Amino acid sequence: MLDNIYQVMRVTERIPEGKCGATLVLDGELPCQAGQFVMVWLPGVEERPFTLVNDTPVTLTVAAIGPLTRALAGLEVGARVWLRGPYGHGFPPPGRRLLVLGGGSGIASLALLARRALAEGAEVRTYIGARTTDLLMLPWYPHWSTLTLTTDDGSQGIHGNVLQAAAEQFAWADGIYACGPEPMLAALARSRRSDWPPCWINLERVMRCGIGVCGSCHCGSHLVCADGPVFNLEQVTAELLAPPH
Amino acid sequence: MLDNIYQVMRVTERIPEGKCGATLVLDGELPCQAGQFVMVWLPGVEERPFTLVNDTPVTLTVAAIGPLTRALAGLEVGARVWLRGPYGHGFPPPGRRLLVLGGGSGIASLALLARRALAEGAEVRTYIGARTTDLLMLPWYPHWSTLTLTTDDGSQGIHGNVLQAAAEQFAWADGIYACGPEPMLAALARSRRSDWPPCWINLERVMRCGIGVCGSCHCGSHLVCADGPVFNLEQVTAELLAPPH
Amino acid sequence: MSPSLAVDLAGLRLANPLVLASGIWGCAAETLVRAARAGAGAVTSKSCSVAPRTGHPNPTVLPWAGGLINAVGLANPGAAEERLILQEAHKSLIPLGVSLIASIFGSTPDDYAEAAELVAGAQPEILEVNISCPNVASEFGLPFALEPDAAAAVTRAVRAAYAGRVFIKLSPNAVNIVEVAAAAAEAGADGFTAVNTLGPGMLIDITARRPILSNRVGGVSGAALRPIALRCIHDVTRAIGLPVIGTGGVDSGEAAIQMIMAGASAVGVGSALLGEGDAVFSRLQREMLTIMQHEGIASLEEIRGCAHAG
Amino acid sequence: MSPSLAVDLAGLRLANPLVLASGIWGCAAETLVRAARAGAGAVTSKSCSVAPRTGHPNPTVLPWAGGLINAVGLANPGAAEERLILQEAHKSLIPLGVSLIASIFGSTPDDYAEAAELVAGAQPEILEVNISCPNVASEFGLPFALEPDAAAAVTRAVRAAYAGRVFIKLSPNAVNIVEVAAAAAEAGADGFTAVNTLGPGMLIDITARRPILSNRVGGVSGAALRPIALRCIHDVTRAIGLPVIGTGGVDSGEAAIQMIMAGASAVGVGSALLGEGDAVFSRLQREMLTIMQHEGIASLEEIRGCAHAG
Ligand SMILES: Cc1cc2nc3c(=O)[nH]c(=O)nc-3n(C[C@H](O)[C@H](O)[C@H](O)COP(=O)(O)OP(=O)(O)OC[C@H]3O[C@@H](n4cnc5c(N)ncnc54)[C@H](O)[C@@H]3O)c2cc1C
Ligand SMILES: Cc1cc2nc3c(=O)[nH]c(=O)nc-3n(C[C@H](O)[C@H](O)[C@H](O)COP(=O)(O)OP(=O)(O)OC[C@H]3O[C@@H](n4cnc5c(N)ncnc54)[C@H](O)[C@@H]3O)c2cc1C
Ligand SMILES: Cc1cc2nc3c(=O)[nH]c(=O)nc-3n(C[C@H](O)[C@H](O)[C@H](O)COP(=O)(O)O)c2cc1C
Ligand SMILES: Cc1cc2nc3c(=O)[nH]c(=O)nc-3n(C[C@H](O)[C@H](O)[C@H](O)COP(=O)(O)O)c2cc1C
Ligand code: FES
Ligand code: FES
Repeated sequence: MLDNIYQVMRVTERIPEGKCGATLVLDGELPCQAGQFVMVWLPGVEERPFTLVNDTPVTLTVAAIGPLTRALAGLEVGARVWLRGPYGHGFPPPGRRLLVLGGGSGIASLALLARRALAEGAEVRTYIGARTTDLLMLPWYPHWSTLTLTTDDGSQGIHGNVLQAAAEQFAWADGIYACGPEPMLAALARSRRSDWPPCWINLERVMRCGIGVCGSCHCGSHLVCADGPVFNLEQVTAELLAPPH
Repeated sequence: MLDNIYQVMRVTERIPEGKCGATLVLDGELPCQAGQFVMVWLPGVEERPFTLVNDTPVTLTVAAIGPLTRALAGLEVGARVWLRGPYGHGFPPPGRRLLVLGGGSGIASLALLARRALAEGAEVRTYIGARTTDLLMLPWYPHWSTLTLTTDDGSQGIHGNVLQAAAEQFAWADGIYACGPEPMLAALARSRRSDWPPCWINLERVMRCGIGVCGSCHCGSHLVCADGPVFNLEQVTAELLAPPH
Repeated sequence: MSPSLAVDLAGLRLANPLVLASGIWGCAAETLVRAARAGAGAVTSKSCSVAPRTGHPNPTVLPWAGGLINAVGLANPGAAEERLILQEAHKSLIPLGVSLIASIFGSTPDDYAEAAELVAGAQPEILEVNISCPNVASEFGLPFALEPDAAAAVTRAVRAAYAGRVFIKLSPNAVNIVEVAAAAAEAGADGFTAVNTLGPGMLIDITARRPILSNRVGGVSGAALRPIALRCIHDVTRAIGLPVIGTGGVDSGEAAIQMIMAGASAVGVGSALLGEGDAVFSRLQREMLTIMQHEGIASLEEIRGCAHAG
Repeated sequence: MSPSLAVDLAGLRLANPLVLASGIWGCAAETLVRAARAGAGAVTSKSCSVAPRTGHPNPTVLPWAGGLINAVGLANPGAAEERLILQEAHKSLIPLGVSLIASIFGSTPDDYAEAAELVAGAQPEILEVNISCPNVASEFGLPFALEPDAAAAVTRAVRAAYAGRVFIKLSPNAVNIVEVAAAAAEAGADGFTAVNTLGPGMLIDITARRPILSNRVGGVSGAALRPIALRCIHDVTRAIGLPVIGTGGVDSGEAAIQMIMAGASAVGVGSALLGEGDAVFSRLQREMLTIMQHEGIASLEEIRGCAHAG
């Protein structure tokens, strides 16, 4: 019996992401659904969940905000990364017209969805927002199809937030896919109208086990790691709109 | 994870075997090679190895010589028996002319071999020996094809032992299959001639684990449970002829 | 007549013996209630202490071939905050008829007593006193559950501070678990949860060349623990006439029945939520009923402790 | 250059670190030699006592989901007879360059000393002193390995009676294994085998409604034991500068390397013979070499105890 807890992979390419962090291409494969995640461990540092931006080869996009993410984003080509997973449930098969809305590093969780949908001939309209230009992630990604950038300070793209910028596309899409800071998702939940197409969102929580045991990632009665991280907006509207306790 | 250590079966039929014991037909199946065995447990009594006389339905022939075998042989229809296995390596596929030699309860280990060979159209000549009539086991078995009985006291069949009685058949057979008391097997090893066909024997040893771990069933460097209980006579000739220590 | 899964646990009636074990799911009211709705007969909250704790850094919980290994380090929001969680949970559990077990721990007997007083306001049906966590040894020294006197001291302090049912959570790592349990019984325990995690154990990643858990070691749970847990429950219930929540590696109806036969009154389920989530509760109920039907067992009381004989 | 598996064990050179563990196969000279030919670097005989013992009735050894559970009850032909077996084995082992480890046990320190003297004639390279069998508690009380003083008393007695290398076999069930090992080291041990079986544990058959083993309980070995064994080896080797044969659940080259990284000098293999027989030795060697090549490890010495750091 092998434990086989982690797979070890090496960085084969490092793509800087403005001031935010980096995208790391690794030398392994982890077949997954778009939206699934891996637990990434750097020995002596930490272990945290990260979306699979691609599964063949495994690709991670990392926003450097704390110890692990700074260490990861600073890795050189050839360095090793330890992964377990993929875990969780990804997005359901998309339709023909995807509206993709991402804020901050959240956009990473939508990349594989967009890539695969595009390869199937779907149309993808992507809106990525950030506070400033330097904090935009994955703007270079070739599979967004049409891409609109927004910045809170107007330093690049449309001045304002993603929801405002994409407002006119809600009627066009046959599926809305969103990820980003929780206030953005709460705003989406608040503005939800009955004539919108289905809305799928990707939640983030602090995780310990990643496999539905410890409970630390709960969002109401949902476990983000095991029931999500992808949820239908209706499933979690109550939690998104509840005051934090 | 289930342990599933034992399968529990019920006795559906009990066939007395003279003064020796009984043959028990159980209500379960345990697909096996002829010559494989099971560990049979009666809670509160003991656990010991027994050859599978048949696998569909599981059938055991028990010589009542000690606590477990007496308890087993006395079971009524409906009683429960606990089994784990099948274990060990059985006989290689036989040829067309089988010479089957059994002494005492050893004959049980040759029954399934004979049955299957007969069903394939092979000819089986069986010699079963015992000290007296009362100790003959499985003489009623319908798959011996031709059967010759021997008793040491001449109370039934040929007066004398199995090896003497079968002497003329060694040239006829394309495979010799023997099981019985170790002195009988040692005699076979001693009389072995280079023009005989391959000889296969079934050894018995006191067993604890039945699965090649504890070492208690060793015969020289062989483990009867895991390497046998069926051996080619050449493999174990040295051990059969060695003085016991 | 179809068999009944109902059991009596220290005077409480549980619709079925399955208890969500402490530290699995139980950090929030909503997840405790979800486990109850999914079929747990009782649910246990994550252990809390007087002072909030952040626990150990990751990796803290890992799956391995034999189950789980964890060193969460008793992360909890503190007993005062926990009381609010327990109160919220209790509101929803009462109409479901599912009992609430509140787990506490501390660093001294007085500390335990204070935690007990803090959660008492939520009126849990059982107060579970975790004296057996192997993952905080570097901070607190060896668990109280390893020593009869230490176990008795904690039990006595909690007993004095708290009027309700007190269950002491025992460790499979005690050299003589019966002596520990006897001391706690003498000091006023109403029952036991047996057992907490085993070890501690260590996992080493050969490419990283180091222990995986940030705490180096962690408690072993799941299938690997089951035979040890069965022995503990058998020995404790054979020696002492108090009810036991038999916990450790239960992942099938067969294993749950084994726990009852070993002498348990109820059966804790933790690691088995891995992979399957709270669906485990209905599956285990189904499997237990199938076994009972097949073996002609009408009630669990009928077989409780039957493995003591012979 | 291809990596080397050779190790030094208390001044002995083993061609590879794999050691046949006591009680597996080792009741006969022929099976010990067979394990050596199959690729063990050293082989350990079944523990023997001054007086012969028949052991417990069956069932005594059972496979379960996490490995094996056994209560053989130290069946052995007695130390005088065992000496003959050891002598016969030694004759064949010497030309193979494989070391012989003779295991003894007893009921008192003097009894151990007498067993040591009896097997000394066979001149085993190592005398292994089994003070940690959990399966004879009803007869002998708790194993000596659970208590530093008891472990020291046995070690001292054997040390006085026996001039060669003395390894003390430790128990994973000690509350503080480092204290036990330190006491034995102080009393003259040359090294340790860590660990013996865990628990004891119990299996219950739900249709028979009773424990399966005739002894009710038995020691747990195999995969379920591995994380506990790793922690024990890590802790003992980090604290004490004596060589350890790391034993418990090794069933892959990866697990063997984990043992070395935890600090072991050699690696015991027991339960893993289940299913695979002595082919396990060549498989484990191959797997270790593959890992070493892949990870750029030239010798096991290079990684021994590397998990202590960090
Ligand atoms: C399913 C899932 C997928 C994720 N995918 C990605 C990804 O692809 N790329 C990426 O960069 N990040 C992703 N994250 C978030 C990532 O796990 C965190 O960025 C990471 O935990 C930060 O680790 P750290 O050790 O660097 O910083 P920490 O020290 O852990 O955190 C720094 C700060 O961020 C806060 N924080 C940490 N984690 C979170 C969180 N999940 N939500 C809100 N605040 C938090 C902390 O409280 C602290 O203030 C994902 C999270 C989840 C749950
Ligand atoms: C592979 C294998 C297949 C077997 N198949 C059958 C079978 O089909 N039918 C059957 O009746 N028996 C069979 N046996 C033998 C059977 O296991 C023994 O008869 C049984 O162990 C006796 O158990 P007991 O508890 O009744 O008596 P015990 O008290 O164990 O034994 C009674 C007496 O027999 C001796 N004895 C026990 N076992 C053996 C043995 N294996 N060899 C020599 N002497 C022994 C004891 O020393 C004692 O003197 C088989 C044995 C093996 C190894
Ligand atoms: C991730 C995790 C966290 C745990 N936290 C606690 C805890 O806070 N308090 C406690 O008493 N037991 C805790 N335990 C132990 C469990 O309650 C239970 O006793 C143990 O896991 C054995 O049961 P199992 O094999 O069904 O998981 C924890 C176990 C796990 C796996
Ligand atoms: C069937 C069996 C018999 C054993 N007998 C002995 C023994 O006589 N003396 C001893 O020191 N250890 C004995 N052990 C323990 C092993 O030597 C070893 O320490 C333990 O099984 C852990 O290693 P493993 O997981 O590789 O089996 C026995 C183990 C088994 C499974
Ligand atoms: S991270 Fe443990 S349950 Fe989700
Ligand atoms: S009976 Fe245990 S090795 Fe054969």
